[in-house]
Amino acid sequence: MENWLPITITIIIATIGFAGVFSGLPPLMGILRLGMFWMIIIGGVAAALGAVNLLQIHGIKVVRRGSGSIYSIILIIVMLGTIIIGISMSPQSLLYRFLFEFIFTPLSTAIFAILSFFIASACFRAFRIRTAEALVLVISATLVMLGKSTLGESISPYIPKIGEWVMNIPNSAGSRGILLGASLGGIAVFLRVILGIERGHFLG
Amino acid sequence: MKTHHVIFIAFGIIVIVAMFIPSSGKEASDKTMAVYNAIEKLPSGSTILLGADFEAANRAEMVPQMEALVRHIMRRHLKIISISMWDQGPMFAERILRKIGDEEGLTYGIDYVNLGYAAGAQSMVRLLKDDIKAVYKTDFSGNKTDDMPVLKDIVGAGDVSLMVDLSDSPSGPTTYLEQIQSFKKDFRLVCGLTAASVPPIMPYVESGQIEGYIIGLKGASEYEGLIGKKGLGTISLSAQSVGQAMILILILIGNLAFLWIRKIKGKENAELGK
Amino acid sequence: METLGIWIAALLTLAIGSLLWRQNPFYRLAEHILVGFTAGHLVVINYFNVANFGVKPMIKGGMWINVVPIIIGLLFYFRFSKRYAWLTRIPLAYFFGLSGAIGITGALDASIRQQIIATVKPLWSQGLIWGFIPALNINNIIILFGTITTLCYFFMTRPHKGIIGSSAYIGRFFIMVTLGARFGAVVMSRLSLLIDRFYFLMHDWLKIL
Amino acid sequence: MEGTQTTLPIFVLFVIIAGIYIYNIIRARKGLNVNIRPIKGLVAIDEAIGRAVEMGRPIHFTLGISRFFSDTFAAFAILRHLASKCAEMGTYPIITNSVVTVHLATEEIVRSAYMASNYPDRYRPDMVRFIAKDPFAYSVGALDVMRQENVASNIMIGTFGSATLLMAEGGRILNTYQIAGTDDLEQLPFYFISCDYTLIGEEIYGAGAHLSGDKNVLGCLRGEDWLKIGIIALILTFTVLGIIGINAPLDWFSR
Repeated sequence: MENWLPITITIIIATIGFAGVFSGLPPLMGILRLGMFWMIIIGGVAAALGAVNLLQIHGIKVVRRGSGSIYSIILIIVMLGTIIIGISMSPQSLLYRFLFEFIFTPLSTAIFAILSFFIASACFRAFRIRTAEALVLVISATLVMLGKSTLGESISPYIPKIGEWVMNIPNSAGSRGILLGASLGGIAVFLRVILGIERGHFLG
Repeated sequence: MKTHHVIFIAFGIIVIVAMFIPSSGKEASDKTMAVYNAIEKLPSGSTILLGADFEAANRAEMVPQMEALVRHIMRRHLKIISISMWDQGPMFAERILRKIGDEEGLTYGIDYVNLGYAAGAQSMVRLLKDDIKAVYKTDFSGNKTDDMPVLKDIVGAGDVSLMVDLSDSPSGPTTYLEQIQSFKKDFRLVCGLTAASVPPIMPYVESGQIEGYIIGLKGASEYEGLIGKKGLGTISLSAQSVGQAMILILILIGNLAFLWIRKIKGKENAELGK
Repeated sequence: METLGIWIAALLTLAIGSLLWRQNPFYRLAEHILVGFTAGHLVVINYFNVANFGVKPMIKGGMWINVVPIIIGLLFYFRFSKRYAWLTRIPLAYFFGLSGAIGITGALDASIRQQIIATVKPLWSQGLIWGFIPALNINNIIILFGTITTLCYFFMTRPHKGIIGSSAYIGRFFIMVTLGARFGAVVMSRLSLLIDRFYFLMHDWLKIL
Repeated sequence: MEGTQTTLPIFVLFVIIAGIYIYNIIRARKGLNVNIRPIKGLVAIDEAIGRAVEMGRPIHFTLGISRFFSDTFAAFAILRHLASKCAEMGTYPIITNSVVTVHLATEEIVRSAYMASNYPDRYRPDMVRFIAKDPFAYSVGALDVMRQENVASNIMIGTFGSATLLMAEGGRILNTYQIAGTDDLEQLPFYFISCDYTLIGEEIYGAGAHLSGDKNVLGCLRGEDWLKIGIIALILTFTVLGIIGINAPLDWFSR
């Protein structure tokens, strides 16, 4: 039961999906549309998994009273507070919008913003142009950056054009090769799943 | 105080100082013009599908773009149906649509609607292609979509005149292409993207699947120039330039220092970065 | 209210920024608030989706079939039980089966077929140089050449020798151009966020800009 | 339902792709020897272990925030290789994790690698540590561990999402010898600029399959190479046909 049931479900649903899309038969399409709608509900119901998981991890930390359990308490309070305010007052309410705009948004922007400092530091300390490849990478990055800034325009009117060209032509070519490879790889993973030989995708 | 602290402080100060340098927008690039023209040339009364597929973390790039695009669309009195594949986007869509909608004198539910978020990503979009109301039983505020005037003429997302996708990752436009355009070849897509997600979607632009894109704050500033409304995009231009120049200078100095150290201390120590 | 919000936002921004000095309690506090809110927000938004799309049509419209996806979704929560953890495989199986079929049928066209078609382009432009030399369309040639050599680099089961070897060598340079473009683009993105935060601190909070 | 079903070329494409994969998986499972091309990053991993042994300092390994998926299994194979080498050479590996299920699996891998080696007594439970779930919290925490333990080398197979740079640059500040690999191409440039060796994209699958000998993955890699050759051949054929003025096959394919 543990092993054959999930695989069987995957195979049945995938078969209906492929048959529906490739044949376009109305009864199959009807089932498929219902299946797609169910995904929205399943995804919605599953969304609280992350919260329950956090509650578990940090709950244990609080119970054990280890170092930093104060942060865990704060995390749990914030999480439950958000849920209670959001559900009882709706996300359009003034209080929720206040929390979203003045607490959540600045925090999440700031955490990404400080990455620019780490980029600056990495460029100085780590970015050694030892090989021709690294040189190509730097030149490409330079042209793309200058091409999209007023600095590049003021050095020469051709720089934005060259930057655009690097982005449009060689980058498209390389990205397309990568994209084709990745799409084929994705199909391979899926086939291994429906053949029941991909390990571990049911463990995550 | 270590080397990286010195770099952090120097970098921070230079970017802050650069923000005081006044900046003005330059002419728009071809791709930005393509987005502008796509919206400009739509016949009046057309409906636009607006994707708010970004997270709060990337609001710096996405919100100026969204404001400029929504203002342009609303000035032309085109209808907007806003959707989102991720949970944080609708919060911004709601605020911006309502604000600019009020300024332009449009009515919610008749001229524009924010349908909000639905889980399911790819399958959600595939279902949306044929039937919007099959996905969204209600809008983001909980109003029933059944008798909403803005949704009267549009059955599926594939029927809209144009989609404008504001996305902070390549997966946004890719999903709409794979799930809608693959089955409806006349589905037109233009995007507003964070700078970081432009290179990976370039193959789709080169092939013509995506008609045009706005790139990051620079693109937002160009668009602000086109519609004549200054915002963060334009204000940020000089700081953006100086910051990028600083990054390039740091790469250069780092490498020169590396060569210099290697010269005086011998190769071994330099490899270890000492 | 607005002023209070700006003060809170500014202090939280600075708390995150303090990581640049080193790991400290302010940073950890801010970080935990962020993680808590992110998880909470996801629950809130999805709660209304499930309620409006699933439960209300069920209770008011008699769409009792909606009970099935809700139960399937709830099976996910058995992962917290040791004994019944295997039940989470049922929703996962559903998920893999459907998103696989939907994802692949979509990707086959947009990400494989259209990409192949777009690579096949005329290698010559219209007209001749000096009346007799055909003008090559350099951009189309680079696209063709770059796509093929990049694919060659990712050959895993063939040694990089001979023609595959030289193609793969060139392909690596195309990959480097791509990575360079991505690096440059990410720098621009992150800088934008930094500028946004600085602008907030100086314009909205300190009002010096 | 108009516009819902796909066209014949798409169906043909699907049948060919699936057929080639299935054929190659069957061949590989029946014992066909699939050779993976030499991957420089694998040699570099041995160098990293050597460096740690020489300096008498530990070596750090992480899978990033990857959950159980293909890249995780490639990383597991590399970790198993690393753990047995460490056991033999007497250096101390530290593995930090951000996903609970992956954490449990890595614990088991390291323990069994030590038990299978000649020095099972060298195993210690604190080699594998759980840090935090959030990528940023994890990166900061893992860097703290690396600093306290004074690690010599840092091997990262998997992505950290947006925190990649934080982790890679942090390791650089600590002067570690860094090797990284991921199939997340958004984050790859950061590994490339801050690490000594980088495994690009599918190279990690190749490396993993080479070390673990997983027949299914090997078969898929072989099939993937066939398909890449097929795509290249298709592009070249259409181009040549276009030059001599025959457009019918491309028109059929674009239908």
